[in-house]
Amino acid sequence: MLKKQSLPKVAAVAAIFVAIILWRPTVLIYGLQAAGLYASIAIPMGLVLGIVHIVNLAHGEIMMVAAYSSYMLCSWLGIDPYISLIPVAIITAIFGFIIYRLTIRQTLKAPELNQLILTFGIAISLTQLANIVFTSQTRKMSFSYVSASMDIGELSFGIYNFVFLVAAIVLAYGLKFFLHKTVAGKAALAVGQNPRGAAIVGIDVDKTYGLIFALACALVGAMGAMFITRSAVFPSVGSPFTMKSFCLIAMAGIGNIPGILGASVLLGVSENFLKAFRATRGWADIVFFVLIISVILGRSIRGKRA
Amino acid sequence: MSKLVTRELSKAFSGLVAVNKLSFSMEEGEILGIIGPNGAGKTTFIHLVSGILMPTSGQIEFKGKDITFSPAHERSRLGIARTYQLIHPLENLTVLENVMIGSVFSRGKNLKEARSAAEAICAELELDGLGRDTSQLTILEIKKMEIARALANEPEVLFLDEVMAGLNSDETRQMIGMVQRIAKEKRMAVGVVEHVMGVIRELTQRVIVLDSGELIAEGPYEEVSKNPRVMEAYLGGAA
Amino acid sequence: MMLEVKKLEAGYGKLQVLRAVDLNVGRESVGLFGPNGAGKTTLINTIMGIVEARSGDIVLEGKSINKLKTHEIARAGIALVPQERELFPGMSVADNLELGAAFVPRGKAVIKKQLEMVFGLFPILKERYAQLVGTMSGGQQRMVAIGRALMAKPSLLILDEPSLGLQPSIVAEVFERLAILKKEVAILVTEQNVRESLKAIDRGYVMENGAVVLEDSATGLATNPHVISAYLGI
Amino acid sequence: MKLKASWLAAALLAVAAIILPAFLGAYPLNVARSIMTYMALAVSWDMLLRSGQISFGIAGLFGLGSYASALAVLRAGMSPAASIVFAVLFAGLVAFGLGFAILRLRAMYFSITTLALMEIFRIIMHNLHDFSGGPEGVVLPAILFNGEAKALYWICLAGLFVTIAASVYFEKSKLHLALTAIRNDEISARTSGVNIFKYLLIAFVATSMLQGLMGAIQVQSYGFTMPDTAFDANFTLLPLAMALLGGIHSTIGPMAGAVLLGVAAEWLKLKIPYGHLVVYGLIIILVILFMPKGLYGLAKDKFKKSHDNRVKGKLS
Repeated sequence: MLKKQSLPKVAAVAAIFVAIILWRPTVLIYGLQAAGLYASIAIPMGLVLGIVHIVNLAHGEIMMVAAYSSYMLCSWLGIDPYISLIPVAIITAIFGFIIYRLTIRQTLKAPELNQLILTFGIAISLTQLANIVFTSQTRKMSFSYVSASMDIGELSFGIYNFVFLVAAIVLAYGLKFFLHKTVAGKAALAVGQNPRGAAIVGIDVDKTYGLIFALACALVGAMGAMFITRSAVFPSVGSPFTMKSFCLIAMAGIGNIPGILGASVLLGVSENFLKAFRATRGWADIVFFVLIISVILGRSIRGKRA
Repeated sequence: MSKLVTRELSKAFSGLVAVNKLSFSMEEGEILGIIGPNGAGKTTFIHLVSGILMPTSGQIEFKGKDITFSPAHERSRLGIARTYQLIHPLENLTVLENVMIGSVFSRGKNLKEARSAAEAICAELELDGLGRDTSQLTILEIKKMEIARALANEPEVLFLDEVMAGLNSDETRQMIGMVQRIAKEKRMAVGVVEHVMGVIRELTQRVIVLDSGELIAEGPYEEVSKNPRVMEAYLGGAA
Repeated sequence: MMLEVKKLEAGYGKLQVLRAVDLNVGRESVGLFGPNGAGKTTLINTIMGIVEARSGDIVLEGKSINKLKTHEIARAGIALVPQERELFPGMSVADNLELGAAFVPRGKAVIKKQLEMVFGLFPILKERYAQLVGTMSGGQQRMVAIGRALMAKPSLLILDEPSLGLQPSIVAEVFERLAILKKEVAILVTEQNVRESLKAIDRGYVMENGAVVLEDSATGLATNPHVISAYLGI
Repeated sequence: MKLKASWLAAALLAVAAIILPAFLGAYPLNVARSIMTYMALAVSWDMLLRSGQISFGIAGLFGLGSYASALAVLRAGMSPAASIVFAVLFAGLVAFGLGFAILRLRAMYFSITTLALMEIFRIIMHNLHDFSGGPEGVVLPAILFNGEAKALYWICLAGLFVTIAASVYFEKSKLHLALTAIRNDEISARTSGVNIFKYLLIAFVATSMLQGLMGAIQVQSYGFTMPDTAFDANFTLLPLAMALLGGIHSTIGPMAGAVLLGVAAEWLKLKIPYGHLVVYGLIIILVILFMPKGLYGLAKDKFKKSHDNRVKGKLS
């Protein structure tokens, strides 16, 4: 499904990748691993943005809630995160559905300002509640399987984090299948493209919004449960992911879920590229913001011309 | 010299031609009717002339000056004003402020001058209660406010896009009288889009008829309404 | 009686559009005429639950649907072909048609039969089955919209200005199809193109300024000077 | 009559604010300074909001002002007073440059971009070790007025007065017409002769300068700064909550909200050491759901209704 104009671009990106692999294979390896994490968290947000048309600024905080839930299940009951991700996803789905019904639904017809500020308020409340309940202390669990590594020639690297890349690919193509091949998914897609048209053919738009929001919360909840195998948990752990997710979606274009994967790879690899040098290590975080601002601006200017 | 001239003006939206090679002119003191069936391109045409949309091709001249690609606020300053088919009151401003805005930004008046100019215009249109929010107005009052706002620009060319829609017959009559008086006193060129043909017949000296973005007839209403192409545009293929 | 509209009033904010509208549709094809701004689309949107009724009643096959939401009205058996078509542009013809029937309880056999009927009416849809609707021409999209509405085997089909923005040759085609359809389903159609649509209707109403001012048979309307004057003010 | 009364009340309040230090000790003055800083940020945030653009980058401009002022003293040897002026101009210049790019954006794109800009500023300060002191930040050789609490109170009050004056000017001048028109309906505004970009730029630059001003005053009053305090997200969150609670699209609303929430926050800080900010989050949610006009808007509606009723009573 490649368009002709995008061929040179694809070739250029491929050439850069080959060059990087030959020169510093770890940049690509860790870049892809980071991309997996970014994408798997961004994709559920992209689903909500594409269908409910809400920028959920509390997205990362839902993940944080899931991470704490999974942490508690693991530290109290000794349940492995890969098992607890199912109950955790159910918890966040219900939690998300309640949030939708009680708050977001009331602002769907209000100006966008209200939705942005509302979800911003939800994000703050959740972070601060976590602060009250868990204090700002960071919590980390260790799991033996995380240290799995692989040797290729002289190169040795951790392979565990590829789990997130796999999860991202499963999410992206799973959702694509759901949205394009199942009736419920097609209905959701229809609601996203034209809510009035959907109502006319008998689709309950309000219910669809609620269910999609809950589904997205379940997915990011599952990711949150897995997240504790990789990183420490603290109350504000989710907030950077909200912004990164939004930016990745904006880069891919709203509604283009597999595109989020591509954008994440671009971001992950460029970040790790900078991290590979001592002099530029601290600047790795900025890549992201520079990338995102240029993409948003580029899009808006092109939008103006069209 | 004509106030406003368009030459071969066209606008296409991703392939769909909404306005197609439209050439016409408007003269000082004239009330011109712009009619045509739903979807004929009348509102798109006004958007093009007022600078809300930019044309795909063609040319627009205002008093001999080329304004084809001037931004909307500059055209407003030059002297082109309009109202909107779907009413656009500025909800968080009072009625007086709504009217003042044209004086302030198009004519560069200070607030005090603009206020008295706006009051004068509103008095002329018999619109009072100027400190009210726009949400408290009746439909007739909103329509009057929209016209007052356009007049505060002190335009030489004014477009009224369905200002009679939603008014009852008394209100319509009042509005017709008002538009005629304004056009005469201020020596403006007024373009009127209306679907109620009684209004067009009473109000205008000349009409242009659009169908699928093309100008299909031009002349006094009585003449145009007997034109078979016009009948066909409105009523469908020959009976 | 298929649809009864009784003393219906509706509007937007301060603007009252419908004034005590009475209208009936039996097992027949009914036209709704009147100049732009007369309230035809508002009437249809009120029947469909998109605009809220202020007073009056709407009855479908003996049951009041006044308080139902749009999707419930669709499931109750009214299919609408809106003026703006309201299709799903990023989806294929197949998906658009499928969604037309997916949420109305009708059974697989019925859906299959309806699909055949839609393909019979508009063969081009069969050819373009996999094409994205957003890439099709206005006339083809209009056919998809009519097809989508028919998929649910509605008891009442409402069409709002089906000829809008179409070339004359396609307009004639659309009305030929409607003339066939009226044997199968009750139809309510608004139209500016009076003459063309008179071929496809049994009876019609004329609206002006939010009220019904005239009701007559198709042949009666064709010769009624009031219809012409409503449009051209002659 | 009514107008004169409100001017008189404002003057009285101003005098009260000026003589306040005579009755307060160092700790309450410190609290008052923090409230005034948030108040100025809330008012300035609202000034841009009147055009419909929501900025999530208040802390960015605030931190930029802090750093500009601190570094002007440390690296260019400016006097503290001059460095404050420099910081204001610098923030204005940066906003002017950025404005050409980001004021084309609307709604969520604008908001998220301002948030991202704040992060960029923070990361830059974090990484320019030799110039900005890196993550540890910078310490100034001296605090303004030798840390005299009353003097610091007055300079902060001065910053607040400048902000309020600017906001009142925004409300009373033609900027009010332009910004409200842009917020309500850009198309209508354009055809009434409003140059949208020009007025957005004016509002963006002016509010950025005010935020930079408060940042500069802050850094000169405390004598040190680092990326995590200068760009603390609270400088975005608190003003936003204050303005929403008090009532947006006005000067008085954000001020009232700042007093209420500022005092409440001091009290809560003692009760709940961790997470007292949850109150801010909940207030934002509740205000959006149940009181989108804020307290000032609510009071105005009440007043109008009782006024209308009185007028009606007279007529009947």
